Amino acid sequence: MSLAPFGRRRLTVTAVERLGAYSLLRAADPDGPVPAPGQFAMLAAVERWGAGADDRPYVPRAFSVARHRHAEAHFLLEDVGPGTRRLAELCPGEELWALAPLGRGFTAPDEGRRALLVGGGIGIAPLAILQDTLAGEAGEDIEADVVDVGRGAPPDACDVTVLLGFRDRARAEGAALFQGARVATDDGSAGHHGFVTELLAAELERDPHAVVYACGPAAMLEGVRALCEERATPAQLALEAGMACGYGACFGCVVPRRGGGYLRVCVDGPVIDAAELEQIDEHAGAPA
Amino acid sequence: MSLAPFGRRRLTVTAVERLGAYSLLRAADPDGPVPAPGQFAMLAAVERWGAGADDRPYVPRAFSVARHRHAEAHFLLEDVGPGTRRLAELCPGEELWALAPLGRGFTAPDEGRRALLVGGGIGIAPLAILQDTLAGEAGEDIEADVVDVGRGAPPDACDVTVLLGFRDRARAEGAALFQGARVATDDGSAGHHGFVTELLAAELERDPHAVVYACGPAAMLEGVRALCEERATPAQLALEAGMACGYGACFGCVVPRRGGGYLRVCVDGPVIDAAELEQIDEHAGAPA
Amino acid sequence: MSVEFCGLTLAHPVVNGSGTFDALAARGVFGDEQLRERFPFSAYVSKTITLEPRAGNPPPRLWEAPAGLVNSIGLPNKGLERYISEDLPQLAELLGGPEGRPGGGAPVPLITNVMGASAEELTLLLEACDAQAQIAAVELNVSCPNVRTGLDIGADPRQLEDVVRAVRAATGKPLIVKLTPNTADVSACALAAEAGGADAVSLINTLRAMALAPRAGAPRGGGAGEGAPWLGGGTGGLSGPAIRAVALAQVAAVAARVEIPVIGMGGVQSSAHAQDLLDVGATLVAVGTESFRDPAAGARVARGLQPFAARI
Amino acid sequence: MSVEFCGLTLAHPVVNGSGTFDALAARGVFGDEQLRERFPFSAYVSKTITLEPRAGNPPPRLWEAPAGLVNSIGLPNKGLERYISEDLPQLAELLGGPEGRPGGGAPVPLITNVMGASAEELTLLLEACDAQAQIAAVELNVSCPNVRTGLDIGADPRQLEDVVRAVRAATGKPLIVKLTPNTADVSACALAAEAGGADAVSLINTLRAMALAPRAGAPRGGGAGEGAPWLGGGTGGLSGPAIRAVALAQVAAVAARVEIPVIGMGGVQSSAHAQDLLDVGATLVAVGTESFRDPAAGARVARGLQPFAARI
Ligand SMILES: Cc1cc2nc3c(=O)[nH]c(=O)nc-3n(C[C@H](O)[C@H](O)[C@H](O)COP(=O)(O)OP(=O)(O)OC[C@H]3O[C@@H](n4cnc5c(N)ncnc54)[C@H](O)[C@@H]3O)c2cc1C
Ligand SMILES: Cc1cc2nc3c(=O)[nH]c(=O)nc-3n(C[C@H](O)[C@H](O)[C@H](O)COP(=O)(O)OP(=O)(O)OC[C@H]3O[C@@H](n4cnc5c(N)ncnc54)[C@H](O)[C@@H]3O)c2cc1C
Ligand SMILES: Cc1cc2nc3c(=O)[nH]c(=O)nc-3n(C[C@H](O)[C@H](O)[C@H](O)COP(=O)(O)O)c2cc1C
Ligand SMILES: Cc1cc2nc3c(=O)[nH]c(=O)nc-3n(C[C@H](O)[C@H](O)[C@H](O)COP(=O)(O)O)c2cc1C
Ligand code: FES
Ligand code: FES
Repeated sequence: MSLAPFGRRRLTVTAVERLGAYSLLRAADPDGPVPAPGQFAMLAAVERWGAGADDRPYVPRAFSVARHRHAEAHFLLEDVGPGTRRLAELCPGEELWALAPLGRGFTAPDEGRRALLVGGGIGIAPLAILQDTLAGEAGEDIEADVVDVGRGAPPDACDVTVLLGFRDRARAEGAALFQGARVATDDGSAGHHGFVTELLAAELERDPHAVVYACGPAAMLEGVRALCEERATPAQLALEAGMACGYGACFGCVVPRRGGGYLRVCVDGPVIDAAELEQIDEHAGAPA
Repeated sequence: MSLAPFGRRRLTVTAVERLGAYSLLRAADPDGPVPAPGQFAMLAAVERWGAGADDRPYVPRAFSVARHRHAEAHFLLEDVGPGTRRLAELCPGEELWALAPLGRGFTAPDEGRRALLVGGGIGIAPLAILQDTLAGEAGEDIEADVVDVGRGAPPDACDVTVLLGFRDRARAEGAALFQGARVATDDGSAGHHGFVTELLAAELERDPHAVVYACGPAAMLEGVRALCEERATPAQLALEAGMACGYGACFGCVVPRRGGGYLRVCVDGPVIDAAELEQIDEHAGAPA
Repeated sequence: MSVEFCGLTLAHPVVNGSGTFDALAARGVFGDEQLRERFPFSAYVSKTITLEPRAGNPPPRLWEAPAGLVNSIGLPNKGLERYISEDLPQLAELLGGPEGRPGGGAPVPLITNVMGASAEELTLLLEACDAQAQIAAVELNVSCPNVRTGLDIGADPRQLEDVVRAVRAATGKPLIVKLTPNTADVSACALAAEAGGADAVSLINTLRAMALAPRAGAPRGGGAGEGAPWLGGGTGGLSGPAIRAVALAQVAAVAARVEIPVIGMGGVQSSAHAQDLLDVGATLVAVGTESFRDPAAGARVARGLQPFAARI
Repeated sequence: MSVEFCGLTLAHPVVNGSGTFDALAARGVFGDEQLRERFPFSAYVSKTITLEPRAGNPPPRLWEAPAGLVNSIGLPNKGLERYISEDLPQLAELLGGPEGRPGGGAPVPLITNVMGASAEELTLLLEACDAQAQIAAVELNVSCPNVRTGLDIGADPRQLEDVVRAVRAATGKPLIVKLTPNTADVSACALAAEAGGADAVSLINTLRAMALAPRAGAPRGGGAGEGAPWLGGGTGGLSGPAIRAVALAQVAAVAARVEIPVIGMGGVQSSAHAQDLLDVGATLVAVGTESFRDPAAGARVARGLQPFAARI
């Protein structure tokens, strides 16, 4: 995984675009190392961080790197509170504090195994850069990731299938970040009417040798974890947790570890092997 | 004096113009009673009040009504900290919380006596509406004030002389709010090179029967007070103090009263008869 | 729907924190009619009254902290005698009294907050309040520093129980003890007040705090004053949103231990904050510093509290 | 220009608050080289270590308050034995030890923070630390609840003095007592620690606080959890800017009474805040929660403190 420069750094916002129910925030990050898929950043607005609902936000907020191209970092945001709202309101030219890249990302599948990317809601963000990487659509930057993800040798573009679940049509527009994703919506307004875990179950029937990469709400992650456990399918789950620091200092971001004790999502994760987890804690997923 | 509607109300900003070193903030106030000269408002931005230096501002800030015409209130701001900065950054269409009009304003001079208005720095603000009123340049709104200020009978436009002191040329541009004001600057960059109290002393020599109305930094107010005391000239001083509420609730805005005890600037003032005060406390003036 | 509190029937559970709303000053600013019609609290708590008049602390008295306010007001008040002779009649005109409320409607009960340096002083204060039909209940402010120890009288449970027991008999009216938050074990203090005969407890008062004069860079910063205490009173008390989470913990701890009703306060700005205090066991909620930002804050908070909405 | 503290010579007066910076985790995130070159503190204070390993509290462990953070971490740590066998060697690589610092430069002294439920436990902890050359000083966290009373051991001066006196002999290294702010009279506690033999005191720790789960309207608000305690640990402690004015008052009160040096902390975000604590008598200042917002915060604060600017 890439090491983060020590200390938060200033990034200049280059664009904030709507993508259905989400916002795509782009910021120039000339000094930032190329992140590995699944790594995240702690972000805060330089100006006016605070003074939102209940005088928040105060601490920075965690966001998966959704893309990193030409020294520009992309983040996909869902407005769920004062921090995400403030960030979504940023204008080009305004500045961000960023501490990144942080955490452990995804690990590439063994040679020849298919990658099943399963995203739910805002949890699709880290899967976008993962698809870029695994499918080998490597822009200059991306190659670095491939080496990283591929544990040494850039894999031949491996076979990647993307399954995305959303609550509604507005959120389903987030699928535009992917090439050839299959979509499910809870309300049937787009794609399969139902849960993305149903699509996953079908895929696993067809190809028991696939490797699963998932990120989304706790309920979805738990569904994925259970499915993969039954079939002994390896699964890498990108978790979430309320965080204050993002680099292991506060011990605030824990999830229960299988067999007792806790893992710090920011340094032991956010991508954690499903085998290390028992039932997914309700707070361990993306905002539902 | 005019009573304030109970509870803060939303005003929409109509304009924020630069006036040399100051900003002139204008806001539509359809429901606001016409203030008497010297009355003030407690203002806060509806959005993003807080998150400035040291996570401030928190409580609203006090501002003299500089003008009130056609249901629009004008405030002159000097950026001295997080509250004034936030207000000066407002854009037309953005909203303010306002509690106004508050406090006791100026009282018109007795028939035939000349009014000497003495302002220092940002302290010139309440003198602008006072000149409008005394000089009888009554727009529709203004008449109400005249009645008020004249204690019953609208005076014939009385003889008004305006003396203004500023630190430098940029601040001296604030004089544009007045008709025919005489200016002094500490650095001699505009008008008389020296203190406005020197102009006042000369005026009082010529016309011992004048009545003085002053607002400005503590040192200037003390100079005015002392001059007038020597000559037994009646003087009305518009004081300042750190305020939390503006309506008598917090007891935070006090200045020492002559003969012991304290006066609440927000309800016993801000305009206080010099005879009620001893030496002006360093905190009782406008930001120097 | 209304709230019962120590035998008083209140329209809703929102009152003011002592010293954060001056009904008579507000009457001058907003006028009798408006204030009477839109009075934001279901009961009115007076600023702390002492036996002798007090001028209060020299300025500056306020410091703005992150999401809070540090005050060093020093309990200015006109003293018991003039409070009774001058203020009570005016309060009766505004809030109504035993004979009902001017212009109709139920009167807004008056809770008089008193402070004394000794049981003797407090007894005199309570006896005087007891004789006034206008006063519905008395709140004892025991956050005042003990003249000898410098500690708040209310900080030591044993001392607190003795004081409350010693003065309890001086009035038949409901006796509310306003606890100090500057203590190791606020629920022990609450139990002590209860054992001493209090009919209710209220908390939290402000947290002891301090500020130094602004430094170079800040307006008027730097120079002589820099690094010296800012407040005329030396130290002060912190209130507002900054103390909300501390208040919630103390109110929850107290409500879990005592049988008597609790008035919870500390950083309440919205109905949700008030609901939090009610959910951990408070019977009433007080709005303090938020009233400085908006005199109608109390009504706004009450309006959002189901099922009282209808009443405001 | 440097600072003397209990016989240690420090490059500047800024250290970390215990439990707010994990040097070994940071080493993994930022790499050994960067962290060693840019280490933000002049001494490194460990998270609280206990005799037995602790998993800590169930999540959620954090609540964001106005200008502050409420945490209920629960002192997770690997226990004394593994701290010594696993962490000390790695800390020596990073910060240097008696034989100097890898890559040159003076070592960053290690202050180990320990907590025990009894004098016996504390004695074992101090003896173990005393045997480790890598450890320069020991900080005693007496903010832990007394198993019987539920109160912080450090909240009662008499109890505190006894504990400190009982354990003092267990180490010849400088002994710092970290006081609890949840007490009626923090300077009495500081004097008690001094009388018991402490070489220094540090304060403030977090203020006891609480939060309820977000209500309908807030994301994930409403529903089952609404109105129930949010933190897995039930209650927590408030830190950050919200407590700065309280910290300044307590540090000033303590520094005015004790002879031994004081480490002041609470809400420090800038050099000006640190200067305030130094001006009221602190010898060192600790940066806590602000490091969560920026791991380099400590260096930023120190850089602005004349005359230490040159040293960072
Ligand atoms: C590794 C990681 C990667 C992430 N990637 C993304 C991403 O790519 N895109 C994205 O949009 N989001 C992402 N998130 C989630 C994102 O960090 C949160 O949505 C964000 O922090 C919410 O902040 P807020 O202020 O907008 O909302 P908040 O008000 O903080 O609400 C967010 C949640 O916090 C809880 N909460 C509510 N009030 C409080 C309080 N006062 N204190 C503590 N908790 C409270 C509630 O459960 C609520 O659902 C990621 C999180 C992690 C840990
Ligand atoms: C009746 C009245 C009328 C006024 N009219 C005007 C007007 O027309 N135009 C105008 O520009 N101003 C006016 N003022 C002054 C104005 O209210 C202040 O300049 C404003 O409140 C400053 O707020 P701020 O946040 O910008 O600055 P602050 O940071 O609040 O600094 C202002 C002063 O407060 C002190 N201070 C610094 N930090 C703190 C702190 N944390 N807590 C408490 N005090 C602190 C310092 O002395 C500083 O000089 C008036 C004041 C009063 C009382
Ligand atoms: C300016 C000010 C003055 C106060 N005066 C008193 C007082 O006279 N008596 C008293 O018991 N409490 C007094 N208090 C404490 C409040 O009643 C309340 O307990 C405290 O402010 C916490 O509530 P809040 O955060 O909503 O303000 C005062 C508080 C402030 C801010
Ligand atoms: C998340 C967190 C964990 C903490 N853990 C400890 C601890 O293990 N031991 C301790 O003595 N203090 C601990 N503290 C208290 C801090 O060291 C410090 O005293 C307090 O946070 C006030 O400083 P601040 O406002 O700068 O954070 C912790 C504080 C926080 C916020
Ligand atoms: S967010 Fe602080 S330890 Fe993980
Ligand atoms: S500002 Fe509150 S009483 Fe004057």
